[in-house]
Amino acid sequence: MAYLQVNEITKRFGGIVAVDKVSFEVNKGEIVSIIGPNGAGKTTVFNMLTGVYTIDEGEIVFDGKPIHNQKPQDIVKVGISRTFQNIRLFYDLRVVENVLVGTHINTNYNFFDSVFRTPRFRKEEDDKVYNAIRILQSIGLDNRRDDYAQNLPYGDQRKLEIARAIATGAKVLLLDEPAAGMNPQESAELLQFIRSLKVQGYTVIMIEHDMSVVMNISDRIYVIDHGKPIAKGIPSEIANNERVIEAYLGGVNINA
Amino acid sequence: MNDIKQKKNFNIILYLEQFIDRFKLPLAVSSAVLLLIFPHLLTNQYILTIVVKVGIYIILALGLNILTGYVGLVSLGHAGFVAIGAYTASLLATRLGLGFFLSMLCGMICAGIAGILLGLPTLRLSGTYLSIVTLGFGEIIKTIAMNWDSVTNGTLGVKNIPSPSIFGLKLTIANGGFYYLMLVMLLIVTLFCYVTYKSRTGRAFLAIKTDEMAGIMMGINVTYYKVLAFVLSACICASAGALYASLIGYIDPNTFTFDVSTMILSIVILGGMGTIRGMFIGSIILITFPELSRSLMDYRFVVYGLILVLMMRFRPQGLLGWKSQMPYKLSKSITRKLEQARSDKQENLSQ
Amino acid sequence: MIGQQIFNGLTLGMAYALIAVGYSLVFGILRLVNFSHGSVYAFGAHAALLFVGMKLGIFPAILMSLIFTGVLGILIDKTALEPLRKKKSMPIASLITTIGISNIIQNMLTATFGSQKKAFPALFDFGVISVGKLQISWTQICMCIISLMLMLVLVLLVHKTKIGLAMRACEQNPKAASMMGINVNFIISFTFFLGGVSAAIAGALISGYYQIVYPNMGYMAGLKAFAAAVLGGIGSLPGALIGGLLVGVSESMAATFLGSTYRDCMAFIILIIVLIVRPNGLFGKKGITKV
Amino acid sequence: MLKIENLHTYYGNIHALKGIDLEVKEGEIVSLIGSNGAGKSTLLSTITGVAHAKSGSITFKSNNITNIPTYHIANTGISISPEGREVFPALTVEENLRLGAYIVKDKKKIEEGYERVYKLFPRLQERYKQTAGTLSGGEQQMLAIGRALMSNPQLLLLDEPSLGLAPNIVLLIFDLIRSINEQGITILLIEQNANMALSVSNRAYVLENGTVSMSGDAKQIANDPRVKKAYLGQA
Amino acid sequence: TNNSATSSESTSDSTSTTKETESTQSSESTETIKIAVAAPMTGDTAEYGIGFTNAAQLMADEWNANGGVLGQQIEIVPYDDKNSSEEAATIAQKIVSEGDIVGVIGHFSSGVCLTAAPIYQQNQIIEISPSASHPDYSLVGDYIFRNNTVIKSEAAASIDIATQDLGKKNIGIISIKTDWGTNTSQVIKDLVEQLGSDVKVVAHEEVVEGSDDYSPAITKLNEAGADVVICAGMYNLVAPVAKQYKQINPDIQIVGFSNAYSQQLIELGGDSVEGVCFPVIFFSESQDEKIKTYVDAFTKAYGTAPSALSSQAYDSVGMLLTAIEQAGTTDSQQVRKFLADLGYDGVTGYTKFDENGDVQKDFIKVTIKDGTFVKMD
Ligand SMILES: Nc1ncnc2c1ncn2[C@@H]1O[C@H](COP(=O)(O)OP(=O)(O)OP(=O)(O)O)[C@@H](O)[C@H]1O
Ligand SMILES: Nc1ncnc2c1ncn2[C@@H]1O[C@H](COP(=O)(O)OP(=O)(O)OP(=O)(O)O)[C@@H](O)[C@H]1O
Ligand SMILES: [Mg+2]
Ligand SMILES: [Mg+2]
Repeated sequence: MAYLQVNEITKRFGGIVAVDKVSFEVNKGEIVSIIGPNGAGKTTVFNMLTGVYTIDEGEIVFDGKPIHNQKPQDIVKVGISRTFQNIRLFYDLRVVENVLVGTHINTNYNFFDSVFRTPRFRKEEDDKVYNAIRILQSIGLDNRRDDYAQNLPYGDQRKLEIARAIATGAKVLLLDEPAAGMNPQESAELLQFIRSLKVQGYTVIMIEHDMSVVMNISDRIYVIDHGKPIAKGIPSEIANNERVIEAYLGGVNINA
Repeated sequence: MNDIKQKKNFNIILYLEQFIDRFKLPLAVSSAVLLLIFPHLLTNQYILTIVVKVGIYIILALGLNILTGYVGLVSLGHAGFVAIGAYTASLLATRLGLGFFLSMLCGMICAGIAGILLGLPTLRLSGTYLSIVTLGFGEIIKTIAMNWDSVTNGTLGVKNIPSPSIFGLKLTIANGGFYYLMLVMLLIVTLFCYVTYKSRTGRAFLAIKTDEMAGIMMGINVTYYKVLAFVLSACICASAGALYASLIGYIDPNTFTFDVSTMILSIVILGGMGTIRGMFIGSIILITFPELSRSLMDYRFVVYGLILVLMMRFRPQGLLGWKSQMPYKLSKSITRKLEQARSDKQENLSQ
Repeated sequence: MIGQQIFNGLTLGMAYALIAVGYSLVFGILRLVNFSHGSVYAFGAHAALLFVGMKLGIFPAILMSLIFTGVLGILIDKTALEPLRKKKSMPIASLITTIGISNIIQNMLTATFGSQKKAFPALFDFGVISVGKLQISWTQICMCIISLMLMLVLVLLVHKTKIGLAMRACEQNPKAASMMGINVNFIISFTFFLGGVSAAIAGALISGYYQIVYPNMGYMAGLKAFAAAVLGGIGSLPGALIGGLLVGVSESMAATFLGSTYRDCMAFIILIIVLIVRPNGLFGKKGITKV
Repeated sequence: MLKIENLHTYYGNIHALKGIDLEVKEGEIVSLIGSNGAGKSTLLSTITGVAHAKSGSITFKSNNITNIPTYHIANTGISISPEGREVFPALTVEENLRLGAYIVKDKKKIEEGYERVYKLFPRLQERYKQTAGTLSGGEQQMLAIGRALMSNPQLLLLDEPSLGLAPNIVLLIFDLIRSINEQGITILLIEQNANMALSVSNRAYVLENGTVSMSGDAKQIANDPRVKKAYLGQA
Repeated sequence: TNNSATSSESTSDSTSTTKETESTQSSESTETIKIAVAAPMTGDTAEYGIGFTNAAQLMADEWNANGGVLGQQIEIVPYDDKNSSEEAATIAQKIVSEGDIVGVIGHFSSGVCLTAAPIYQQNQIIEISPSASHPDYSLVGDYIFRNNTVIKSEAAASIDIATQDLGKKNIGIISIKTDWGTNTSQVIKDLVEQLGSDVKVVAHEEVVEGSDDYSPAITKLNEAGADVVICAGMYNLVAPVAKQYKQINPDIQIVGFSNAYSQQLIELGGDSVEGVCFPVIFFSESQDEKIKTYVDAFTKAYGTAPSALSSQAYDSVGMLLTAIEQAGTTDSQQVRKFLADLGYDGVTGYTKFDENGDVQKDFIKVTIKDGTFVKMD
């Protein structure tokens, strides 16, 4: 069985069926993209995976265990973390503190330790800060460590979201339009970074409309439209799939 | 022109912070000495009472600050927790003859339980909806105090609440003991808040305040932390309530009106919510002002209202409500480790 | 007796609803709990008293008080709240400001009128109608009719007119609203004017009913009306009406079966129960947060 | 038509615009490119009065509109599809569009506006009763653009209109830009998708760190090696 | 205490210079004798505190016109306690710390008095409350006096009016939920029980401040068949209750207490308060010459007739000053002794403190007729 297995999940909002029997699977260490027209239900799929929305039908199995009935904070603990389509940082906190919040679930001291500043507290806290700084270094945000998240330019904010997601210790990262608002040059840099994540053993599921990113990086691609799956395959197949071209790509020529 | 001014402003805060940081020790020692000898410098009982009152309100504000300043839940009913602390402690003291510290502890436990009872069902509520529920909580507690005659003595209140005593020594305003008691409690609460904020609990609080959903996605158990904040906040306010009851020596339901709740909230906001320093300045201003302005008579609270309005207008973030401009403090061991990593890397490169 | 008590409760509830409307109006546009509203209500009642004392005749006097109180509303916004909006300060700063304003208004009233209760002339004093054992005074009937009319006018204004649409837009996103050509500050001031006017109507009607005015009259009534507004779903005008009536009746019932001393917390108990079941009040829209 | 001279804007002590000179002539499409944080959105905010210009001037059709209140902007004939979409989340799609035409008095014109937008984005017509906050990211973007069209503007400011849109819709948007320009609407366009932007534009400005580092004919800019390297992702 | 001397140093310095130029009779270090009036000057009950202050000032002015006391002028210093225990405790500390205040007239409600009194007692400052009625108050200590009857005697007088003068048997009680109201209603119930005869309390309803709607309570009293209602509240309760009650039962008889005795009762209640009766120890329409001059002076100075409580404050100041004069010093120990033994004939009748510091007074029964207060016959 695949690492992450999604079986025919469905979500309805009133009369709208936002996600209609969508299934897919992701293997360990893969980069899988989900694409589709606007309003196809991609973000909704992420919301279901992370427990933000309860699913109406279907099941989600991760690492052999069903997770679709769990609370969002527990799903993070299982090892799935995400970024948001509309950036949601802790704007009043510094960059490094944002990442430290990400380490929250891996911090193993209790309230008592923190009040009495036990050695365990000091050690754990030092470890986490060090860890956070290393993550920032790897994503190229180390020089902005002391800034407040609010003052970062858009692109850096996206990076910080990814850093924060990594800090949770999750092995599966869900990235919702990570390249949105970046110019081609910046997207190219991001592409490199995501590749390096793969090398480090992360599994990435990505929603993205920028085909230069999607086609270059994905191991496999799933396409949904109006909540329904319409195609799946490796980038070159998708780029030439009639239905996908009609519903999504239009006349855009893809150099996959 | 304007922009230069702002630049300067910006620097002043940084300079101030650097200054305080550099002279931490002498500043701490001198203020400690000042605080310790204070009652001997000036033994006017009235002024000492006001000072103690200021201290009690600082504790109250520190308590509310956890909930409002950190977790971002605005409570308009903290008088309820104060009342629970004050009533429990003073009833135990007057009826069962329990000592001050034990009865205060019981008051804190009761308030903590009330905090859970209020916090749990209201988790789903946000913003105004939560505020009004806390307001209602305060009013309900008051009504209970007023009507549960057999226990609370109703509108007649609890009289002759004894002063706290340690080893048989009565701590009163007159002998300065009460002042030192307040000082010790204030110190404990301040330190407690400080260590809590500088830990993952504090970060979780702030995360929930800025973006609850994002916080959940970081694995923060929002339920736990919200309820924790309620409980901590309630306990701290209850301890101040107990202290307060034994200062005044008499409580009745009208001691704990909505005005008390708004007073605590005003201190938090005026001082600068989410800061510890702000609670001190806020309390000093808002508690001493009505005393200093007794001569205004009828217009006293008109002017008080004006002060609130004007302070908010010119410093809406609170008097001391700035964000630290100092770099994030790293402990020595981390700096060392980072240095180490850097030099390792360079070695690797050079090899 | 129950019938009479329910009816008493409905009248009282109408009074709360009248005050609650003011909270809802301002909240509906600024997402701000205007704590000065209770004092503005007291101001409205005192203004009416003052103008009645000038022998203008009762209705011109009330009209004058409506205008003055409406202007007070604008003044509050312009002097204290608009500067805060300009600075994009946290909402809680505005809340504290309104508490400060409430202090100012109430204590100014005390300083000028004295704290004592003063007599207010009865309005619509056409006697009492008996329906079976039920005794209904004309004052009560008129109060209900006027409240309902006021509510209807406001609902139509907010939901059917262009200025109402602009009001809702300002609440949602003031920045975008101004890009669309809406003068946000004008709309907000207008809302405060409406809030003031509704407070003055409430002040005159309720004072005319109980024939009493005093500076502190808005305190408890204000808190309960606020509870009523939230109960109904703050920002929703029909919600304010239903919330007010619910609070009024439950208070009356509590006073009958538990004793009058419990009535003050009745509003809040009902409120808490409703909010636990429906976190956005009876008519409140669910906050839209799409992730 | 729009002329900006030596414009300076600050956010507190951050100097975001450091003396911008820029001109948009009637009937043109002018695009503005630049990396993250260059100040592109700030320029639009300053034109619309959302951000405050410390010095410099903005003239539109020979009227000085520097720092005029934002709500006057719509009346002068400028409309904007802002960064971050800025829809009215709890209002319906239809109400959002209605607000776009707030300054339009003529009922018939408003009806025409609806028709035009719905024809352009059938998705919006399908969802005309849905509250805007629950729309998907791309749907919201369509709504923001549609709303900006409702007031029949003379000058249209578009801040990253293609952000978050599917590739086919992006094409549609650029077709749209071209076609409404042909109908006589002047356009100032900000895009990260610089290739596309430059291909539809007459002229372009490159913003770097709050200053104009380059300007000129769009084709010329597109062929500049530095631009190619920094913004077009081509070596 | 010697500590407080530091704080008052500056004042004593400046006054000592003026002292030499003016009268040198006094052996005190201050130029004026200060009497504090501590009562609510702001808030819901501000009218009472202001009434106290006015009455005290009037008395002080009269003495000052005759050369003051001990050759010094008398100064009334008002302190606002907002009728809150919290404030009162602070104020008591402040008064104690001032060091030059010879006595306190106040505070207003019993609960508040009970908070402040121990502080005065500890510091040996005389307190005379013109309004406290709770029995515990005067027990705080020997420096604590009241110029008001204790609840019990007044309640007995009210019951007497209801049962004897009005001849009713079914008593309803409506009381305000404050320390005073709760106590009073309890006392009424006890007394009625002791009466034993066929008189009974048919219903008791408590109401809270902050709402003007008394209809639920009234409906219940009416259902219970009360034919007379004893209303334990001030004028601001009696007037609306009378109004709302008479709408559903025009024949109801209402009996109040002396603190309802105020011109405002008539202004507020209008026709509805016709026939309301209550016992008072001060009656402003009295033909007594002394009272007449007092009422005239008060009305001239402040525009309204004095209320019963204000008049008790007026007499309280008189008693304190007389005691000072008799003692020949402002030393509080001495003054206290003379005050305790004093027999004072004031506008509120002849006053003599008993061993607790309480007073016994004769009641006059008053009712409202044609919009004025008249003695009942
Ligand atoms: N809470 C909600 N209530 C009602 N409708 C919703 C809600 N959330 C999403 N929808 C609808 O469900 C559909 C799918 O939305 P979703 O956000 O998943 O789209 P998407 O594929 O991420 O699109 P985009 O690429 O534009 O972000 C949309 O039509 C949207 O309007
Ligand atoms: N509200 C604000 N407060 C403070 N600084 C701001 C604010 N908005 C923008 N800035 C700063 O001003 C500068 C210019 O920002 P602007 O948003 O105009 O850039 P942009 O060119 O639109 O970038 P992007 O491509 O990311 O949208 C940046 O350094 C940014 O950090
Ligand atoms: Mg999406
Ligand atoms: Mg931008």
